[in-house]
Amino acid sequence: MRHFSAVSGLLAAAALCAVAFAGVQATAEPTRGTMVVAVNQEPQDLAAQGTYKEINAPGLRNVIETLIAVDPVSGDFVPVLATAWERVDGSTLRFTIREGVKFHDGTDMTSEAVAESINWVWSTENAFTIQEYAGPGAITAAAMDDSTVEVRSSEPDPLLEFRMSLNGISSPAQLAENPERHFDTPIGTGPYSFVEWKQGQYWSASFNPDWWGMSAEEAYGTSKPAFSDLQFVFRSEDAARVAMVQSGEAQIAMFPSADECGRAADADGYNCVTGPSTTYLYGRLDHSLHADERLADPRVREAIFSAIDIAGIVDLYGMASVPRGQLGPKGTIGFNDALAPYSYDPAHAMELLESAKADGIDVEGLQIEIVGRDTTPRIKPIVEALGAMLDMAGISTDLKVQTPAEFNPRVRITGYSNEPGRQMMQVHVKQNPSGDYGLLLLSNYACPNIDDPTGPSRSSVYCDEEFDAKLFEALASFGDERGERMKELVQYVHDRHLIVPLALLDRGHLVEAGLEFTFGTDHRIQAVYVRPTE
Amino acid sequence: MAPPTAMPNQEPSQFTDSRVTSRDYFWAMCRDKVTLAAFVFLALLVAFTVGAEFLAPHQPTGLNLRDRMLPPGSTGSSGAYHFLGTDELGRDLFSRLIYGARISISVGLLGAFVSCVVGVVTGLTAGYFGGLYEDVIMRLVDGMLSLPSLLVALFVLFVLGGGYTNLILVFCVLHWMVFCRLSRGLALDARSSTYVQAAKAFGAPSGRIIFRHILPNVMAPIIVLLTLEIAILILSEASLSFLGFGVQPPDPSWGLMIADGREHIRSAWWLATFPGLAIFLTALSLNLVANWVRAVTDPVQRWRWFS
Amino acid sequence: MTATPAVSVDSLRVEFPTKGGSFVAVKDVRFEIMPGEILGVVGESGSGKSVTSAALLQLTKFSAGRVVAGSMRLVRGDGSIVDLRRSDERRMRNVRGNEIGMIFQEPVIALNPAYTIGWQLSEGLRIHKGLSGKEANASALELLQKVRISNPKRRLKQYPHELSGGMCQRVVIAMALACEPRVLIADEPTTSLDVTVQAEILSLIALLRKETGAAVLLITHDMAVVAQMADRVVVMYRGEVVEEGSVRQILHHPRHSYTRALLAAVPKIGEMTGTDGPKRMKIASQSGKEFSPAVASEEPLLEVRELTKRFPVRGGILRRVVANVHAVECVSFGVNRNETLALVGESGSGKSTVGRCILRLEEPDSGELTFEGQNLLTLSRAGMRNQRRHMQIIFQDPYGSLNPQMRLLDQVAEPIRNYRLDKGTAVEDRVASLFDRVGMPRSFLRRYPSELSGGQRQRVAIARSLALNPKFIVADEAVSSLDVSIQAQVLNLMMELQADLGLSYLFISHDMAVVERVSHRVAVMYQGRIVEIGPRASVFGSPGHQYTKTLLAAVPRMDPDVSFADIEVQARALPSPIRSVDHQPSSSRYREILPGHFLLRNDLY
Amino acid sequence: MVYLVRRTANSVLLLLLTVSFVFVAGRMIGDPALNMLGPGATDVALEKLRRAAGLNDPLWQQYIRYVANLLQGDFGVSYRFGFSVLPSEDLDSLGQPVIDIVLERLPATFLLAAVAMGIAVPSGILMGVVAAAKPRSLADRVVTVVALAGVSVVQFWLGLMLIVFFSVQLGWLPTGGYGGLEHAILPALTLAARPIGRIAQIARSAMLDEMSKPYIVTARAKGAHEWRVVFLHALKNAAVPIITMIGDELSALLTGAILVEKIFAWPGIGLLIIDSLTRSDLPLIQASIAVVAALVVLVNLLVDLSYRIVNPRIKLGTEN
Repeated sequence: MRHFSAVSGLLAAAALCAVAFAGVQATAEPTRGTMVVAVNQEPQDLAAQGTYKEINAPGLRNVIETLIAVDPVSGDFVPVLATAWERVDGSTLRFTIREGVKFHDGTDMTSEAVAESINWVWSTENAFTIQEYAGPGAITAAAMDDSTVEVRSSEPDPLLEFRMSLNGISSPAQLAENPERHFDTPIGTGPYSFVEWKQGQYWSASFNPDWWGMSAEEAYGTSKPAFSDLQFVFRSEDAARVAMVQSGEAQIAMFPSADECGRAADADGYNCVTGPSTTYLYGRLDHSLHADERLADPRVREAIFSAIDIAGIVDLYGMASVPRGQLGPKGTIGFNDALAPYSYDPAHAMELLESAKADGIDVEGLQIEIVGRDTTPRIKPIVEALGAMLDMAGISTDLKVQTPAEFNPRVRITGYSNEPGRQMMQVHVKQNPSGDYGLLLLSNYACPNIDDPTGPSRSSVYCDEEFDAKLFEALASFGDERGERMKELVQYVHDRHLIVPLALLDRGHLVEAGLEFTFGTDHRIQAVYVRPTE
Repeated sequence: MAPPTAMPNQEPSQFTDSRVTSRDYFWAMCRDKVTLAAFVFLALLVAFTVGAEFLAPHQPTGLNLRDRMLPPGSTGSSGAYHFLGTDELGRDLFSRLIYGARISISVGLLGAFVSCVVGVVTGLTAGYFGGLYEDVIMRLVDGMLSLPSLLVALFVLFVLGGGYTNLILVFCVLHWMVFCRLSRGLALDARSSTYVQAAKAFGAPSGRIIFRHILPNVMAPIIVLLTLEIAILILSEASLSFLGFGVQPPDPSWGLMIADGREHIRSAWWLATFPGLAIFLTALSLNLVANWVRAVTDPVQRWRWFS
Repeated sequence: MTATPAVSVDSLRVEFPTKGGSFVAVKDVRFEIMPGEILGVVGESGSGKSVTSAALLQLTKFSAGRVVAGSMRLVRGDGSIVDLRRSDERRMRNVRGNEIGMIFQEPVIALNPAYTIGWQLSEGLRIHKGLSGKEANASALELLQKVRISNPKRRLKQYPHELSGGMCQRVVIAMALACEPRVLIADEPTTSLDVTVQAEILSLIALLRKETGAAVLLITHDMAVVAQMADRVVVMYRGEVVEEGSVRQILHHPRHSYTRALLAAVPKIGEMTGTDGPKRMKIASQSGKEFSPAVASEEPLLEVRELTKRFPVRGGILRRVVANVHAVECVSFGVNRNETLALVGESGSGKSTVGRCILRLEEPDSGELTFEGQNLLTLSRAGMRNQRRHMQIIFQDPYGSLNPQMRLLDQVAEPIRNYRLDKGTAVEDRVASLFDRVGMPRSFLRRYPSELSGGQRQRVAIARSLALNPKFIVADEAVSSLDVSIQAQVLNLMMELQADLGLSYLFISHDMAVVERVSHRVAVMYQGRIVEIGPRASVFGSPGHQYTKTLLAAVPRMDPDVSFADIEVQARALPSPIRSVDHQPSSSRYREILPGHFLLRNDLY
Repeated sequence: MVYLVRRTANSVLLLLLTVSFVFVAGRMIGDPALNMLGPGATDVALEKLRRAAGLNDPLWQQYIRYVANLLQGDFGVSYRFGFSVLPSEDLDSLGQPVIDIVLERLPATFLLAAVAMGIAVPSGILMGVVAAAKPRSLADRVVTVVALAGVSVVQFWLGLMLIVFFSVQLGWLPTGGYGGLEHAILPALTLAARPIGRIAQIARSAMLDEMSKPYIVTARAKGAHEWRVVFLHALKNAAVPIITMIGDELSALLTGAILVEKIFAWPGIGLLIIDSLTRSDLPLIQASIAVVAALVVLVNLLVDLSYRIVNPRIKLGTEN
């Protein structure tokens, strides 16, 4: 493999010389061959809407770009395909579109094209999975003039900028001519254009010499692509991805275990680059709906929480930090500084259980089912550790790691409403890229509404009208007021022991030595941020 | 019709045709070091499996996050000695191997044994009685045998969900045919053999002929197959557990332990290596024993073992 | 006779390693064979005769046997003399097939089933003479013509399984002759063949000896074969040569007691001429008791009428019956009380099937079986089970008919237990007395079959069949697999039991000489039918059917003056017993040629 | 011919039963629509998919439709490839036909099976023959233990060990993935362990059987060299059980390479099956199992036919 990349590197170098003699912008051309990235799973599809969720389509942002993006360091929005944007009102944003940008199919990125693309992605008719980040209203876009696009939400939406950082802009010409190909042949504006998707193996893209970023001086365009080609190789085995970097077959491996990341420091040939992510690990304990009534007792819930050594879990998971008694990291709008991590106190847990028992609650009969989905990384030791912890506090458990086929229906109210009263703690990994508590509270704590097809809180097991009322007020508010309201709600759910935050996950990648890797906008792997060290 | 005057190279078996006693078997085994080692290994394994509570130095489940992934031969924070090190939850690997043996081996034993009973009963009766009954049974057996068994097991477990009981159930459903086919063939041979004809002529009822006359005479190949099947099922258990369709955590099955350890194959090599070795040695020992039983009960080559 | 023998063996000793140390299979054997001479080596199983021949070609080493002493000198084609014992493998390969040819006991399995006859025939030529494929093929054809095989050209392309046993033996002989060896070893060349085929093969060997002038080492257990074939005879017993001499000398003036005993134990065809009933063998009976064989009564016990048994052949997509093997076709006979009816015939004649049908071990397709006035075929399962008490069977194979996993006591006791005739220790007592009856020591009661010799096993089998006090016993080739001396003892035992207990036998056998000795009446079977039936003296004395005549002519006689080369046995391919489904054979019609002596009138050919 | 017709008819029936079983069993679990789109999918998207895929119809209707399509060679379209979201309700135009997906994966599996068998068959036969030539000799013991080790090893574990040693430590071979022959070596070696062992075992015992048969003595008595006796005379007769075993192992390779393909990320049919299981892509599961079962049937048929070539005694069925 090494051998081959060397060969293609030579070829690239030769091409470079030729170009240099031709006297064209030689310095902008990629100097390296193929960058192979070992990713943990094959995308479900490569549709433009997939840019919102890296887990679905790793690397897609190299092909399809968004209007704006979140700076990984400052957390601010930065321009990408839009050069400027402004709030018209609570429900409207106006974007100024970058000029001279072309899609990979050669068509121009006009304001109409952008509007059409946005409408496609957010269409409630299409009901793409991006709807999980939909706001209170329906999003539509319209071209105002050649360089201006207005995006409007049917309800006031404080997070509209965030939502616009999610949606990829792809060629509307493709949608018109060849709509099926939209899902497996992405046509965007990015530094790399899509080449092929070998199912079961990899998908690849090659450098786009017409990329607008080659001449643009602002946004992430300041950094130029160093590789002529990208290849995203699907390896579900963790060890296999690590081995690919170790053997030089891949330049980057996603999601190494903490151990492997730790070993990278001592190893020749590769390093581990870590950075914070917006991903969190939590245990969702059944509450109001279809739950065993014993779980309604606050002492039982607190006992369960106290029995869990969260620091231990974080240590076990590795590359993670202990959450401060809440699901979001510091800096999130609504972060409650007053909260401390849930304390680990098995003795206290036992006392609480004793007291509950004294009140006639059948504590002995309690058996918490701890369930994880087998596609979640490192889920087995986590589930086993949780089980052991509860066992040590005298709470019996039933551990399960299930396939998505078994697990998924049990997550959603429509699925689990068939089950008898449960006493289950589901262990999930979720992302909150918005930097705001709103979505997080809505999806995890609001009453799930079976009848609302696009309702975002379908995976909640908590239903509390008082909380919901406050939440919707908070969601509609802006600025500091928003932060305060959220803070209060965070405290509210914390005290009720609804969801135990287990870890805030860091993100790490193994990177071949000699490459300098920085997390791209929105923490994505973007080839423009991978550069050979001098 | 002709006197069986032996060809020269069969002659020796005639000379040693006196009865082989259990003592002969014992000495034949002792002379064969490899088989002896296999027997000793299996005996130890059984002892550990039965007496896991007394012989395992530590609890197989639980949690000790301070002593995570200690290498073999380390001493934990509480002073406990970990012969084979600890796993990522700080549990003693050796103890888990011992308790894991209980699960892996009981899956293999139960699965193989139940399949054996079902298969042998149907096979012997089908071979002995013949007719439509045999046709139906053998059609079923041939059909099921031509199915890709791992795949079907995978699919059935995918539908039913994994777990100890389901695993054994699936193994029985997918493995009885092997015994059935073998014992049907043996019964077919035996049916036309003279001693069965004789038993028939002397008024023995069918049940007695099948289970008192035929069964003891065909026991050797069945035992060989049973031993091999135990090994095969232990391996299958490992595969299915590895894919997440087998035994569920926190039960320490060997397959699961490899699956858990593979993520740390480089940082904590012992996690995947020892369970893998345990399965390998168990399967190897079972195979060696089966091989030996086959050799010493085979009329053509047994003489070599007693000379 | 030239001065130098083609082969001379001296002080030969062959050992095999066993768990109890070395087993000496052959010791101190010496003999010589002159060119053009046939040396007969005769002996019972375990006498070391086959090992001796294998040792000559150093084939024993492939089965761990070691030639530990002696010399085996061979005169080679170029006149040089080599000691085969001291020859290396390379030289041995040159000798094998090239200078010494070998013919084997079971021709069908001595040929490689995976190659054509032509390939196997020419292999020796390709190895030793370096012939090309074409030349070798031509020679192969020539060889097949030499052994007088029918349709030789076609045979070249056929596989062994497509040929009958006799034809296979011709091929094996042709193979042995391929390189024109100076010595031919024939190891029991006809033992597995039917008697008519045996005659053909033996006369072929005799003829070829004349044609090629090769020295022949003929190994056999059959005294009569030796008598008619050999020039000189070596008698072996337990690995040693007990006597050597010219064939006449051995036959007429045996010196060694073993030779004498052996000769006495052989039933000789024709020696019963002039007697009516059976006669005991002239050997010392084991119990020491003298007896005179039973005289048959006139009272019928078993009546078989138009018995027919066909085995279906299935085929086609739906596995329908597409043809039938007509195993037994319209067979009728009766057996009287205290009588022995012999059923003789060659392999495939259906004689065993008749026996098994009578006991309903095989369900007959049609016919009538009357036993003591009871129609057996209309009996229910339970009824039949009850009847089986009175009808028993002794099988050919004493190794197979006893369950190797059960003690002898339990095996003999089993019928008693099955019918609940006795209980507890009474069963054991009864078994013990049965053991006494068949001359088995009681100490064997708790042993297993593998600890017994063939003769002992057959005695136990007889004891078991007597356990229920039957009136009628089917003896299906009951003595065929026993050595002659043992055979004589068992025959005497059977006759004695008949005299004492009033048994009736259906004595199924292929051996005309034995049949002549033991039976009151004889039925000859051919192609599933009885072609001739009548009193023994009448059938043997004046055979009426062509087949019976052929059969009798083919039996080797204990007479060196009758050479096989002179016997004209016409070879006839057996018509296939497989017939289409709608084939309806005519029923058997007989004509009485002498009192009680019937001949089949149907045309079978 | 008659035999072939009967075998094929039986096989087709068996395949149909298998597919039906998979179909019915597959519908008994979970909600295919939800599994396809994931727990984050909206109910609108789910409902749309259910409607389009006919998942709301009674099971028997779905089954009849399925079988009817199947008989025309139409296995349906994948739930997975092409859409996780539903732009139109015309599924056939959107989804990739599952049979195409499965067939696309076959070459990879074939390549792997071919390389593995290419390693296993010659070495297994050679080992078995060498062992049988001198029973209980040192060579025999070594072969026996090596062969038993081959069948006793846990395949995926062996694969892991090979990766660690050859790819990571020594860096000689790629860790996995699909490409040239060098990619196939490690997975093929892993897969070959078991067939080597089993072929060596069966070759040994079949050769032992054959070597004790009378025709071997005949061949020796003809003066044939021992290698001629072993390789020309005995081996051809021992071929039937060996071929049977090769057939069995080939079937196992075609179907049982799931774990090895997963470990080495080899995009064969095994990986496809495990992927389609995790994603509950029922049409794909059905098609893969059907294709794999068909392959097994085909292998068995080929094995049967080859018997006839090596062994003239064997007639297929009882035609006459």
